[in-house]
Amino acid sequence: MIINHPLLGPRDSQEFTYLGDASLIERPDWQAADAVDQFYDYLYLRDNPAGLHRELWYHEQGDRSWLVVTRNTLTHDITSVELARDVAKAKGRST
Amino acid sequence: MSQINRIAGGLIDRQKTLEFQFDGKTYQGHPGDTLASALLANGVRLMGRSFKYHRPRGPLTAGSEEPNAIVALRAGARQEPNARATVAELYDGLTARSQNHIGRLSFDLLAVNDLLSPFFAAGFYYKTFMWPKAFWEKLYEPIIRRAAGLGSLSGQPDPDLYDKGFLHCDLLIIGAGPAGLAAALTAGRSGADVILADEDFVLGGRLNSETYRLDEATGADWARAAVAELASLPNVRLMARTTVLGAFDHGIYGALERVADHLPSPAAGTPRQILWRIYTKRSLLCAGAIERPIAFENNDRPGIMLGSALRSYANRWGAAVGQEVAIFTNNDEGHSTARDLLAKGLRIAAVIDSRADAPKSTAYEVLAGAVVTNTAGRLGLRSVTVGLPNGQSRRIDCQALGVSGGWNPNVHLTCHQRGRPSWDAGLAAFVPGANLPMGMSVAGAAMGQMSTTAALASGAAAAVACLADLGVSASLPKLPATEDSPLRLTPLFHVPGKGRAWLDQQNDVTVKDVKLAHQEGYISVEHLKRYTTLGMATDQGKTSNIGGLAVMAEMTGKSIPETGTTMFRPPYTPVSIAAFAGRASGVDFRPTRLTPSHHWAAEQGAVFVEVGMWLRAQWFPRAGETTWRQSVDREVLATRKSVGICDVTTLGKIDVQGTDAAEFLNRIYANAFGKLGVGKVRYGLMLREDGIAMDDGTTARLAEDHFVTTTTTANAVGVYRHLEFCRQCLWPDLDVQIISTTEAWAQYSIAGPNARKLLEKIVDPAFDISNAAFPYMGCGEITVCGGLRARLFRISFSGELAFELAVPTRYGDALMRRLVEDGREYDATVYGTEALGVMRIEKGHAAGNELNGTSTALNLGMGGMVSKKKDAIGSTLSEREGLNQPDALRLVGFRPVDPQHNFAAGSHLIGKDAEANAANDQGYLTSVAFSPSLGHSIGLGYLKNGAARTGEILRAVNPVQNAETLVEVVSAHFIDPEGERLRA
Amino acid sequence: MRYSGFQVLKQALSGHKGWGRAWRDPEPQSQYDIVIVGGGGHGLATAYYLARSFAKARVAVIEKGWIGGGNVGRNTTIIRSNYLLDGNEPFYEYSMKLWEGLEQDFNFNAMVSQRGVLNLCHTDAQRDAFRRRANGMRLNGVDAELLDAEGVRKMAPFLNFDSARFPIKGGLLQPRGGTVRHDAVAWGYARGADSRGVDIIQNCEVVGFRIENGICLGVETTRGYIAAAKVGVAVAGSSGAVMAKAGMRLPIESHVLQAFVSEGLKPIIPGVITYGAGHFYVSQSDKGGLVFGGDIDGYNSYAQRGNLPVVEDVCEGGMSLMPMIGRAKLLRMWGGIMDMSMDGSPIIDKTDIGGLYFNGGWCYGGFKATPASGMCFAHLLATDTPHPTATAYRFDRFRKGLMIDEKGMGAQPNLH
Amino acid sequence: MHSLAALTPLGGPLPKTEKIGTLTISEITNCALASVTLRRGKDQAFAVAAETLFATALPAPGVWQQAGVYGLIWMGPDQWFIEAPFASHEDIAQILKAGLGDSASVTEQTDGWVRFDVQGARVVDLLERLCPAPSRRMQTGAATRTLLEHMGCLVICRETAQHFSLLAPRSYAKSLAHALTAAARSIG
Repeated sequence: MIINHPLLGPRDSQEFTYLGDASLIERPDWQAADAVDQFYDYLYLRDNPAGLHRELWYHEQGDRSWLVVTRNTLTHDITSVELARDVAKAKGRST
Repeated sequence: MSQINRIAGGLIDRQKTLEFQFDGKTYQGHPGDTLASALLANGVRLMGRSFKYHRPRGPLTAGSEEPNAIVALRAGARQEPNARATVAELYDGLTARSQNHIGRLSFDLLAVNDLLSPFFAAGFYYKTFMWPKAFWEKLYEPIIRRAAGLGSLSGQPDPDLYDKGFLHCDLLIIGAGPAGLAAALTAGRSGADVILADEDFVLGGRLNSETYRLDEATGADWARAAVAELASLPNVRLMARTTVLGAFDHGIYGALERVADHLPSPAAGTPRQILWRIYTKRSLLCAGAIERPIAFENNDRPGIMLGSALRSYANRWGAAVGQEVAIFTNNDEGHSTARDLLAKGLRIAAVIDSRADAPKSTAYEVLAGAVVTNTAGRLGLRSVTVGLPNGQSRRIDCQALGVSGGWNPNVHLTCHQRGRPSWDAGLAAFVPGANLPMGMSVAGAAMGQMSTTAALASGAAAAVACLADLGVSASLPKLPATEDSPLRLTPLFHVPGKGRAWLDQQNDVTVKDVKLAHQEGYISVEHLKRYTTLGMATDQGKTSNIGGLAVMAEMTGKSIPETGTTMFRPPYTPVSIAAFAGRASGVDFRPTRLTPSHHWAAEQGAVFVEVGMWLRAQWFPRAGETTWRQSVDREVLATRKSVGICDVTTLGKIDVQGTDAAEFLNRIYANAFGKLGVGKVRYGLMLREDGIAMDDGTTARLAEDHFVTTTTTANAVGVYRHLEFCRQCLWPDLDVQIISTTEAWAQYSIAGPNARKLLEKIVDPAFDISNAAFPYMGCGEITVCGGLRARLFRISFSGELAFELAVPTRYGDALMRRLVEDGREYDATVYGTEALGVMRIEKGHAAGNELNGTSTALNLGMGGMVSKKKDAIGSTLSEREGLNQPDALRLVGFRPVDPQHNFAAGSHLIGKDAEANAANDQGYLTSVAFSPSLGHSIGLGYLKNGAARTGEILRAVNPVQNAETLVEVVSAHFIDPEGERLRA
Repeated sequence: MRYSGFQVLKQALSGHKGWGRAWRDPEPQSQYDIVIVGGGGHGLATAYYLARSFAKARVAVIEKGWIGGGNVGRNTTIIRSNYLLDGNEPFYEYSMKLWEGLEQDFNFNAMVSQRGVLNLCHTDAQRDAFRRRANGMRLNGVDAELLDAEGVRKMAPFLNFDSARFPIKGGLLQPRGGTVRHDAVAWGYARGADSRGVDIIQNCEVVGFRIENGICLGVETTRGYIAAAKVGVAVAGSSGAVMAKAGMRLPIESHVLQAFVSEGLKPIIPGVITYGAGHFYVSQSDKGGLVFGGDIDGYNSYAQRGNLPVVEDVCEGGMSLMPMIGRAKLLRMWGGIMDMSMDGSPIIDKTDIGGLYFNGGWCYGGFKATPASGMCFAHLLATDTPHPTATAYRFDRFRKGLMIDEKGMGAQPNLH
Repeated sequence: MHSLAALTPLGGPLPKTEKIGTLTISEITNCALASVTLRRGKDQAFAVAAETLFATALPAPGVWQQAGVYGLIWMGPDQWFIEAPFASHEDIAQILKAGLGDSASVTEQTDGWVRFDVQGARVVDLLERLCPAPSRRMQTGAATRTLLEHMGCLVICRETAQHFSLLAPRSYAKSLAHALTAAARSIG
C-alpha cells in the first residue's frame, strides 16, 4: 500500500507501523465517575467497519509522525491522510 | 542425433549449436530455442506424466501457461522442480529430467492408475479410506503422499543469490506484444517514465510467431525495430525475462526478473533472479490472450497442442511437431495454422472445422461440421478419429493435432484485487470487468481486441489516456497497416462422448469429473474447483478453467457467466520462494547489531548470544574452563567479590526534554516522577493502558527540563513508539521532545564492592564520586580519562555497589580496554549476559521472563507503586477485579529443599501432597539459575497469593522432562535483601 | 447414502451414476427453532452437533454465499492443542479429541493426519516459555515433548543448523498435532447436518436482525424474513460487520491473513514446523504442495487479499529456516479475514440481546477449533449454559480484567 | 585532551573505503551530528536563533541543505539534524544549545549513526536494489528516511545520480556495509 504522507508525499506502507482505530486518540478522563467503563469501551470495543475506517499509522521508518489515515477496509482505497497531532488538537486534546 | 523435425526459418541462431540433455540423452538445439522447441525439433514429443493418472504428455502450449511439459531443470543443489519446458531457454549444457514416474518416462509403473481411473473419480478419497481408523495415517496416506507431488527438491540449500529491487515509473506496460509495443512507443516518445516488462526473452509477443506483415516488415522485424527505438529512449526501461506477477494495492506491482536462468549459473556475486517492487502511477495491461483447447476423448496425447503453439513452434522456432498435421478448430485461426504449416512444407492431413460454414480451401482438405471424437497413440499421437456431420467417422493419420477453441483474454492481473471479469458473448470469453486495480487500464487482446490492427490502436490510445490522467500529453503514433481479420468463432468447449475428455490436463480433471461434481451438488465454481481440483495445478487453470465452467453451465442449464467467473490470484506464474526472500536468508535473515565492546569481546574469545537483533557477549571463557557454568560462576563471584564490568549499551536510551518533560514522564510511568530531583535517578514501571506491565527502566534527571530514560533491550523500539503516540496523539500540547540516543553512548555497568575504586581511576578528579557526593540513585554529567564527556549513573541491577558509565560510542572500545587495564589491581572481571542474568535473579529483579505481557504491578510485587493520585497510562484499568483477585499470582523466590537438587524454569508449582494436574496448578517458575553465591539453584516464579506463603514447601513439577523438585517459597531477594551493598 | 470403500467400488463399476447430492438445496422455511448465521466450518459444525447431540430442534444454517467459502476453505489446515493458558488448553484438547473421531462420526474422509506439530525455539527465554507451556499441556493430560537441538535435527535434518541468524535451540513437539483437509471439514459437517434434517440455505445473506424489546425474533435475509427462537452468529472474519446490524460493538478487529502454497513436490517435510525467530510455518499437503504462512498483514481489512511486504517476510522466514525450499515455486497466495480479538482468544457467549448468541474472535486459530467450537456453541444454544471447556470465552472478561492472552500482547489485535 | 582512542563504526582505527566496479563506498567519521527540536510556543525565537546560527532558515520536509560548515537535514515535524565537521564541532550539542537556548531541545547524535557515502555513476542502480526511496528521481538536497534491508536508514542525495549518503544506527554498521557491498557486486 501507499500512504500519501501529508509532509512527505507517497510512501510505501512498509515504512509504517499500524496501531488501530483512530478513536484511540480519544482517551477518557481518568477522573470520570464511570472511568473504568469508559476506558473499557475506549480500549476494547471497536466499530470495525467494512468500509471507511479512520486509523492510526506511525511512520516508524520515516519522520516518526503518527498519522490518521482514512481507508476503506473493503478496497484499501485511502481517501485522506492527516497528522494525528493535528487531529488530536482539533479534538481539543491538550494538556 | 539430428534435429529431424527442424524446419526452415525462425528466430534461432543456427550458426551456433547447443548441446543439452533430457533424461540422460544428449540432443542439440540453437540459441533462441526453448527446451520444448529443441526437443520437438529433435522429434521428442513425450516430456512428462500427468499428476493423477500418469498419462504420457507433451507440450500443449508454447508459453508460460503450459500444463504438461513440466520437467526438472539442472541437477544437484540447483535442481529446479516443475519447470515449464516451454519457457526454459536453452543454454549449452542444460540438463533436464522428466518427472512423476516410476521407471522410465516411456514406461511408468504408476500408469496403472490410468487403468484404475474408474475408481479415482473426482473426490473419491473423501468417501473411503476411513476404515479401519488407524489405516489412514499408517497405510493409505503414505501411499497417496508418495504418489502425489510432481518434481522433487534437491534437499540442499539453494546456492544462488537473489536480489530485491524497487522501481518507480509513470506508466508500467505489462506485455510487449503489439499492444504493449504501440503503447510503449506512444508513452516513451512523450517523455514519461515508462517501464515495459515481458516474461519472454524476446520482446514482441505473437508478432514473433505469426507470418503477417506490418506494412512491409515481418512481425519480428517490426518488433525488433520498435524495441530498438525504445532502448534508445532514456526514459524507457525495457525489462525482458520479467514477469509481472501481481497487482497489489495502490499501483504497486511485483515483478520477477530472471537474470541468469538462461545461463549455466549466475556470474559470481550476481543474482539468479530479482524480485522488483514497481511503484506506478498508471499501469497498462497488454498481456494478450491465451488460446483455449477443446475437450474430446483422449485429447491429451503428446502431439496434440494448441494451434497457436503449432504456429509458434514452426514460425518462431523452426520446429515441427510432426510431418503430418491435422487441425481441429471452431474458428478461422485453425485455417491460419494450416496455411502457415503448409508454407513450412508440412503436410496438412485435414482441417476439422466444427462449423458447418467453415471456409473452404483448395490447399488442404476441410472437414466442415466435423469434430475430433478420439485419438490414438499411447506415447505420441498417431491418428485422430473424426466424427463427420453425416454420423460416420473417419480415421486420419497424423503426428500432430492443432486445436483452436478460441481465445481467452489474459485477465489474470485484473482479478488480483478481487475484481471480476465480465462475459463477452461475441468472443465467448471473459474480458476485464469494471473493478480494475487502481490505476490499471487494459489494451490489446487482453481487452478483447483480437486483431493486430486493433491491438496496436488500442495500445497506443490507452497509453495516451493513461498519460493524460497524469497531465502528460502524448500523441498517437502512425501505426503500420496489418492483419485485421475478425474473430469468427462458433463456441465449442467439448465434444460429447463416453470416454474421458480432459479439461485440466495436469491434474487429470475430465468432463466426467465436472459432471459428477454437478451430480453431487458441488456446483459453485469454488466447490467445483476444490472438489475436482480443476485449475489447481501449476498452470492455475489458464487453459482449463473456462472449459470446466462451460461444462458446468451446460449441466445447470445456465449461461457461463451465470454459472460463475474465473478468478485468479497472484502470482501470475509460479515464483521461486527464494526470490521473495531476496538477500534475507541464512545469516543475513536480519541485520546484526554489534555493541561498542564487540571487537574487544571477540578478541577475548567471548561466546555471543542473539538478543533481538543484537549480538551480546554471553560469557567470556578462560583457559581451563570446560563448561559455560564454570565461566559464569567465576564472573558472578568475581563481581560480587571485587568488581565486574558489563556492556549494557543495548538497553534503550531515550532523551526526554522540554518544559513539560517531567509531567510527561509522570503520565507515562505508573509511579510518580514530578518530584525527581536534578541529579537523581528513579526506577520506573510503565504500564500498558490495560494495566499490564509494559516495560521498566530507570530515568535520570540531568536538568530541570532534561531526562534520560532507559528501556529494556527487547522493548526499546516499542516503548519509543508508545512515547511518540502519547506525545502526538494524547497530549499534543505538552512541551516535550524525545529522541533515541541508544547508539550514541557506549554504556558499561561497573559493579562490585570495588566499583568506586576502579572508577576513581577513570573519572577526572574534578568529580567527586564518593558515597556522600554521589549516592545511590545519583547521576551526573562528568568527564573521564582527561576530559572526555561522559554520564555517570549510580544504579544497580546486580545488587552490588554499581555505576553505569556512558561515553560517546566511538570511545567505547577504548574505555573497555582502559577499565580492564585499570581494573587489574582489583581482579576486575568482564561479565556477559549470563552472569548478568544470574545476578539479577539473585537480587530478585524482574526481567523479560517476568515482564511477560500478562503481569501486573501487583503480580510483580509493585502494586504499591501505582499512584492513585495522578493519571497515568494503565492506572485506571489496572483496578479491574480480575487483576486484583485475592489469590493473584505474586512474584516470589524459590529454593530447593535439598540444595543438591536443581529445577527448571517453566516448571509448574503444585501443592506438596496434591496430584499434579491443571486443577491443582499454583503457578510457575519464570527464571531459574544456579547461584554461585549461595551454592544452590534459585528461582523466581509466580505463585498464587505467593506473598503470604513464605516458607511453604511446594513441588516444582516438570513432567515434560520427568523431573520434580521440592522447593521452598522464599523472598525473591536472595542477596542483600536490605540493600546495604547498593548504598555502600 | 453412506460412503465406504465398497460404495466407491460399486459406483465405479456402474459409471458413478448412483451418487446423490452431498447435501440438499432447500428453500428457507419461515420459521426455525434455531438459525445459525454463517455456513462456514463453525456454523456447519454447530448445526451438525445440534442435530446429532442435542435437540429435536428444527435448525437452519444461513450462508451469504456458498458454504465453506470463508476461512474454513482458506486456512493452512493445521490442528493442534498446544496452548499455554487454562482458559484455552482444555477447549483445544477437546477439539483435538473430536478431530480424532471425526471422519467415522460424520462419514467423510477429511484426511486427519496427525504427523506432529513442531514449534522451534531460538533463545533460552523461549525454551523456558516452551517448558512452561509443555508442562501446562501435560498437566492438562495433553501430549507434549520438549526437544533439544539434536532432537530437532533428527526430526528435520534439512533445517538450517549451520548458518542460521537465530540458531535452533530446541522445540516443542505435539505428536498428535497435524493437518486436516480443510474443505472436507465443511463438506463433511454439511453432509452430516443435512442428513440429520438441518436446512443448509446458501446464497441467503442476513441483512438485519429483528429485535424487539431487547429480544431477537429472527433474521431479515435477502430471501425474506426467517423467524427463530434463537439465532447463533458464527461468521468469524465478518463478525464486526454482522453484529453491527444488531447494534453491537465487539472487542474484535477484522484483519487479513495471507496463506501460500507451492507447486506439488514429492514428500520432503514431515508434519508441521513453525519458526520461532521469524513469521513462518509450513506443512506439506497430501497433494505435495508446501502449505505455508506467517503473520497477518496487520491492518484492518475485509478485502481477502494482502500485500507484498508480508509475502516477502514469510518467504524470508522460510528461506532462513529451511534454505532447501529456495527453488520450490510459490504457486498461489490468498487471504482470509480473521476476527482478531483483543486478547487473542475467542468468544462463545450469549449477547445482551435475548435469543442472540455469538461465536467469533477466533483470530487465525479458528480451523483447529472447528469441532469444539461447533459442539460448545451447540451446547450453549441448546442448554443456555456454556460447555465446561468454554466457560472462559465470555464477552465480559475484558471488562472484568480476565483476559486470556496467550502471547501477552494486550489489547492490540494485530499483535496476537 | 582525553586519552581514549576512537574506533570507527566498522571497528577500525580509520574509516574504510571500498571500490567495487565504478562505485566507491566510504565510511565517513569526520562528521558531528546533533538533533534540534523546536520547543512548544518558541517558533519565533527559534526561527531567529536558527537564522543567526546557520545564516539561513531551516529546510522544509525532505530536504538537506548545506549552510556554511553546517549541513541541515529535516528529520520530522519541528525536528532537524545538524551536521558539522567533527574536528571543530565534537561538542556540537553544546555549540547548538548555546545558540538556540530555550527555543529548542538539542541532543548529541554524532555516535548514534554510521554513515557511508556511495559515489559513482551507478549509485542509483545500487540504491534501486536496496530501498524504496525514489533514488533515480532524487535531486541534490533530497533527504529521506526509509527501510533498507530491514534497517531504518537516512538517505541523502549529495549530488544527483552521483553521490548519496546513507546513515543507519551505528550498531548496524557491519550489516549496512555488507548490504552495500553485496549490492555493488550484484549490479556487476
